[in-house]
Amino acid sequence: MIEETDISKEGLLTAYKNIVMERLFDKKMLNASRQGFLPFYIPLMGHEAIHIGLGMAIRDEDFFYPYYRDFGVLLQMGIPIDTILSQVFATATDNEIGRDMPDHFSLKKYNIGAVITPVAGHLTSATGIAYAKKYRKQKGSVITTFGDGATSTPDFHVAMNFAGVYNLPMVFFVENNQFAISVPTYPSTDKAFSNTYEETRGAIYKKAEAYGFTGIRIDGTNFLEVYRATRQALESAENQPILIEAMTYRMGPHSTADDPNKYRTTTVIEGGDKDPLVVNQKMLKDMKILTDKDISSINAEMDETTSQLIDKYEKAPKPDKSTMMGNLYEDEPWYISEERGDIQ
Amino acid sequence: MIEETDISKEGLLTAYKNIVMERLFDKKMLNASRQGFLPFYIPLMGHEAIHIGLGMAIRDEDFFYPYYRDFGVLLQMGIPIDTILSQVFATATDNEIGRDMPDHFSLKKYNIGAVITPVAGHLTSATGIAYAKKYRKQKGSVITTFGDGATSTPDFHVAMNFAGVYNLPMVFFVENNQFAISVPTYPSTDKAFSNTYEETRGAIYKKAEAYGFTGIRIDGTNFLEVYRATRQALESAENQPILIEAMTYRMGPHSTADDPNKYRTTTVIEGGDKDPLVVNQKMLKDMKILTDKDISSINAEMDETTSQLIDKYEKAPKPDKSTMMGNLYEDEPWYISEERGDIQ
Amino acid sequence: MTQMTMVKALNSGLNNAMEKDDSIILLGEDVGTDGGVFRVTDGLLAKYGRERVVDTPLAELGIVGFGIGMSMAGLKAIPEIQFQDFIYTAMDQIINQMAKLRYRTNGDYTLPMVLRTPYGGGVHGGPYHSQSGEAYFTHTQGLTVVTPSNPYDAKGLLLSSIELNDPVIFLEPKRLYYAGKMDVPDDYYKVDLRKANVIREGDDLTIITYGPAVPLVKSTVEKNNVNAQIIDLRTLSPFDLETIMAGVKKTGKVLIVHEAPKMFGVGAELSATISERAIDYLAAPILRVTGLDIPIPFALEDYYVPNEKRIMAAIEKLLKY
Amino acid sequence: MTQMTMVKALNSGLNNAMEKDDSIILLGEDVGTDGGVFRVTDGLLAKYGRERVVDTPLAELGIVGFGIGMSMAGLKAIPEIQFQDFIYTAMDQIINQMAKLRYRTNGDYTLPMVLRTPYGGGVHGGPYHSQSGEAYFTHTQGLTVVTPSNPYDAKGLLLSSIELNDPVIFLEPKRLYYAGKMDVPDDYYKVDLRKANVIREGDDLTIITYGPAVPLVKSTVEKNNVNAQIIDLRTLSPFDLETIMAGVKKTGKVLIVHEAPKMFGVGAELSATISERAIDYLAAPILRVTGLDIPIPFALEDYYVPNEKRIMAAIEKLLKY
Ligand SMILES: Cc1ncc(C[n+]2csc(CCOP(=O)(O)OP(=O)(O)O)c2C)c(N)n1
Ligand SMILES: Cc1ncc(C[n+]2csc(CCOP(=O)(O)OP(=O)(O)O)c2C)c(N)n1
Ligand SMILES: [Mg+2]
Ligand SMILES: [Mg+2]
Repeated sequence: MIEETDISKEGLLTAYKNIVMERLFDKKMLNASRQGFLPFYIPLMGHEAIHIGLGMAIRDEDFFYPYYRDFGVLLQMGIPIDTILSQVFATATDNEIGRDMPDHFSLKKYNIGAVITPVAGHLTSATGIAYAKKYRKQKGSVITTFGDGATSTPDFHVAMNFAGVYNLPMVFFVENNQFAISVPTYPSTDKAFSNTYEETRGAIYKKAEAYGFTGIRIDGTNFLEVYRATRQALESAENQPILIEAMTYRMGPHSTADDPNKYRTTTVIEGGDKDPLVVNQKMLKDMKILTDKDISSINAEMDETTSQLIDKYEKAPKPDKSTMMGNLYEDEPWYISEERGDIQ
Repeated sequence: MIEETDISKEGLLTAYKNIVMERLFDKKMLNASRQGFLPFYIPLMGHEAIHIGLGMAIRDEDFFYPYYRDFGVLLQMGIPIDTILSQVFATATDNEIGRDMPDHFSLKKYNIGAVITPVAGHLTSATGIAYAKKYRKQKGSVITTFGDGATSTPDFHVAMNFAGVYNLPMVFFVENNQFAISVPTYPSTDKAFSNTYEETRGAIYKKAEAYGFTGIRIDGTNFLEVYRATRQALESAENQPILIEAMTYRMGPHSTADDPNKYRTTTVIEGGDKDPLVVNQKMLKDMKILTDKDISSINAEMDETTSQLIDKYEKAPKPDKSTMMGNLYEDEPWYISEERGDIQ
Repeated sequence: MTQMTMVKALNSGLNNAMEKDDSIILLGEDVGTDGGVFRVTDGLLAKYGRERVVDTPLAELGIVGFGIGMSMAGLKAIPEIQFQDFIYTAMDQIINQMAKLRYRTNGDYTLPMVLRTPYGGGVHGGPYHSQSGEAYFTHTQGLTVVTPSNPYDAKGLLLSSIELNDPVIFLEPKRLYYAGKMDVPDDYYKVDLRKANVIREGDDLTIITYGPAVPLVKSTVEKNNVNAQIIDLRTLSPFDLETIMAGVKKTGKVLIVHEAPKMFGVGAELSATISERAIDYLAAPILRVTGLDIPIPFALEDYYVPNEKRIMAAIEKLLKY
Repeated sequence: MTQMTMVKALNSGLNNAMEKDDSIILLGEDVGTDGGVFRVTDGLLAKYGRERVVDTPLAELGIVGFGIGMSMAGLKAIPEIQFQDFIYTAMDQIINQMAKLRYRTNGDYTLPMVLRTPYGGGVHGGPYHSQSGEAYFTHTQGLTVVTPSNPYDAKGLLLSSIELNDPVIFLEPKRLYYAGKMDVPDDYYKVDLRKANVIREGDDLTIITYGPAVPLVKSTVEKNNVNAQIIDLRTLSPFDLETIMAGVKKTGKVLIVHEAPKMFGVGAELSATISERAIDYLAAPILRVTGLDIPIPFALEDYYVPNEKRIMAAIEKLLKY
């Protein structure tokens, strides 16, 4: 039981608000997607504590290379909500002018890498960024997030190995929600899984040893635990890389394109004991940071805010087709100029 | 000190003869290469005990997927020397009609995979072969060899992970000669290495744990230790995959294309204490299997044999250019037939 | 006969083949329990068990390499790559092992395997769920590259690919997965891999196309009453030279339409081959209408792919020439 | 000015660039202590230290990905792939990250980096030390693909590539690494990436070629007194359309020569582009003389690559047409 903390009451309340906001955004965006306002969306339910803890832990001097399920981290980092939602709704004002999928942020000015769809495709880039930091003798570390499924990829191995060999300021952060899409992370006795192979036989956090550094496993449903472990890792990484495996459960579908009932019986449900929203509400109540009254007023406030924002972005203008040929090369080739004439 | 053994005296003598033969071939082929008879060659010095031990351990029911530095394994396995040398000298009688580089054997009828140049490019194939064995409920295991450098590749990780996940009858056998080409395997205090990065920070045999199975390290300069560990592994692999790291030292250059003096001071020299030829000679003498007289008569015999063979293959006819368009597809496309006319 | 979508036809083909031959193994991410993200392998796990319908870890390199090993050992692997966009970590296995194994061993090892993967646009998936990378494979000596344009061909070409004693890249146009139903035999049948399909006769020009672009070309020609011959290639490499040359010599005007980008793409080889052999028959330049030479932008995919307007502009240019 | 081989010229170029700009980092297998298997990076470790000349583990995926990260962070990475044949495990990084980063982020990230690799035959290295895979890169939107044909261009094009604010695939014809020396300035200079080089004027036909095939084309033309214009492309993508079209319109006959295989190769796009735009200027079919469409056989490499006989046969066919 956490009794005291290194974060102000205000900070804890903000964190809680962001958890609530993330949850509400999630539900409403799934809805928007069902109604056709959003062609694609990546659900967040189950990842809120990880996201908010990460957002709290990352410092100005760190570089963050996220994956596609990290919307909430940006919220807590204080990235303007308009910046975030223009991307998710692929509007004309999006920093990427709607070129990439929802949740594929690219925000260089905030030290955030360009999210890439191919799973783990950013891990070697992240280590290269860490190398640059070390070469330039800059403070801070690079933290990169990815899923449990990603640990099966070539990129995971190669990035971990490079981090070990060059002793890079790297925090590898696994958001272990126990599933890739339908493939579970570990062997399971659950009947629903009995017909599937698992992603890996070794516990993920232990894989760090193969590369000569440390791995730890933490509770990914408790944002304070995530915050503390991550902040400490960001500090220690300046001396040696580290792997963090944060355990949680993907409460929703993988994306708006699949139906989890096909391959599992959901074991963590909304409002249940292990729902991060419930876990952290209870914790903050026990810490006397949050009252029942706060809970309902925050909920009302966030409900209002998120509805208004989604409404605004659903209606926001989309990028014009005249934008689509630009910025492939700095110096545009002749055939690109010619093809501008083909856009009709 | 080994006092008694499960192998007949005759078997031990054959093994010793093959070690000598391998060493003599190696020296003579390097020579042939310097004189231009062999465009390319991959030196074996330092790997003899591994090769002969492996060749003794592999059973008829096993499948062997070698890498490019495994000439000697084939010798000991009893593959006809003519089959081996036709490949190395790329003659018209080569099973591959000279299409691949020296030491890139392909011998399906002996349950030997097709050696591939890209480092570790055969590892996932090897696991697929193991899967087929398991699916068909066939006896035996698949053993695949590769170098220390190969453990840095994507393929190593992916193949190890698949082997763990499907619990395949796989023996991963690392011939750790402490170098990739110029890059050492582990951090070294030797001054000659102080300017290089190392391939890995974790000990190779321990990497197996990341995949949920066992890794062991053995002395790769002692052919009996290699034989015993490998045979046992081939048996136990039917229940669970295993990784063996056999320690030795690459006494020569990486290939006929490089000069090791550029990047290291050779620490294991011919005739020295750690030279596998010396190690095993001494061991067999201590075991009273081998006398000084045997040593010199075997040497003379092998010198004669290898010289004659090399002489024969240096002069053997090369494949005719009329062969070169065949066997790309089973059913030859029109453009291949047309291009036959272009060969002049 | 059953009315089937392309997905159903492919599923039916896999089922027929697996029933007949227990050496066939399917493998890939989510092909088992989930039945494939596009449902092509739906129901096959239940019928054939987890030894033959293998859910794999998230590693395309492994999916391909594992399949190669199975086929080297006498099985017949049918790996699935969830989206063609994700195939590139397996490129080394495809180019260096799969495509070259027969040649470099002079047939000591052969490699009957079919690597299936959905490609092209249609799901508004942005730069990484919409790629048309066929040119990477057609340029790789040793591969056979096949792509169907309708449910009947999909099943028949898949079964022929499975019977081939060489590696096949089987590209499934996801745009057409659910684009319509068609009468498809429930039983085993084959469509010749080495024969292009003249899906429409015509005299004024020859349009060469394949896969996802075929229905668009057909509807454009029909709607605008163009007197065009349409050739659906079916197999991109090695392509059916004879049918193409017969068409070109007859009409003297050629339009190539595909969804993949133009530069150094499949259309370039078709154009080069034709003009190399029949320049004196050509009454007009060979034109190409293709996807744009940019990554596929998420919000603007519809402007990226060829459309009726662009095809008609090219046809009119050719007719007037 | 010093008489330099291509290897020396490249080494000199890297040295000039690193001297000027401490954000440049070289990385790759054996590039440091060993100085590169072909010695292109010889001596640079001693001069610039192990932080800037980085020996890497054996993982091409990592070499490229690591380089991308460095360049994203404001450094300028120059990764080396030891042989182009080994680049394919990095294809996902090249196609999906390197080539698309600027476009998909609309320039939020740009990626100045030069990926160097030796390609083509010349060392009798069989199927895996001799490949000419340029078509895989030219077909990838977002990449600039450059290949020099002599020591002077090698250095000048390399320095221009290093200055470019976009990713470059720099293909070094290993056949020409030590094929001869040439006067090369010791100082920094550049050769325009977007300009092809007309290395010989002529009236009867235009031969378009690049990289390893250039000296062969030149000597063949000279030896046989052919009145041919020769264009050395230098940059394969985006290629210099203007120079090509000027040549074609002048001579009306075109031969394309490259060492890479023909089918779906670089020559196909050149041929298609030309015939699309200038069919009425063409007095003969556009011909291609290329490597054969098979993997490179170890023992018979010399029969694989284009040679004088094959080039002259094509020239004669064109001249007679
Ligand atoms: C290389 C690659 N293969 C397949 C996919 C399709 N895909 C998208 S997400 C995903 C599962 C990823 O699981 P995990 O890494 O655990 O992350 P999670 O989505 O659970 O957060 C798959 C297979 C992809 N995007 N990239
Ligand atoms: C993918 C790939 N990259 C680079 C090379 C070039 N190369 C050939 S062998 C080698 C070193 C391999 O070292 P190791 O695995 O330790 O085996 P060893 O040669 O020492 O037996 C390298 C870098 C290659 N063949 N394949
Ligand atoms: Mg997951
Ligand atoms: Mg080694």
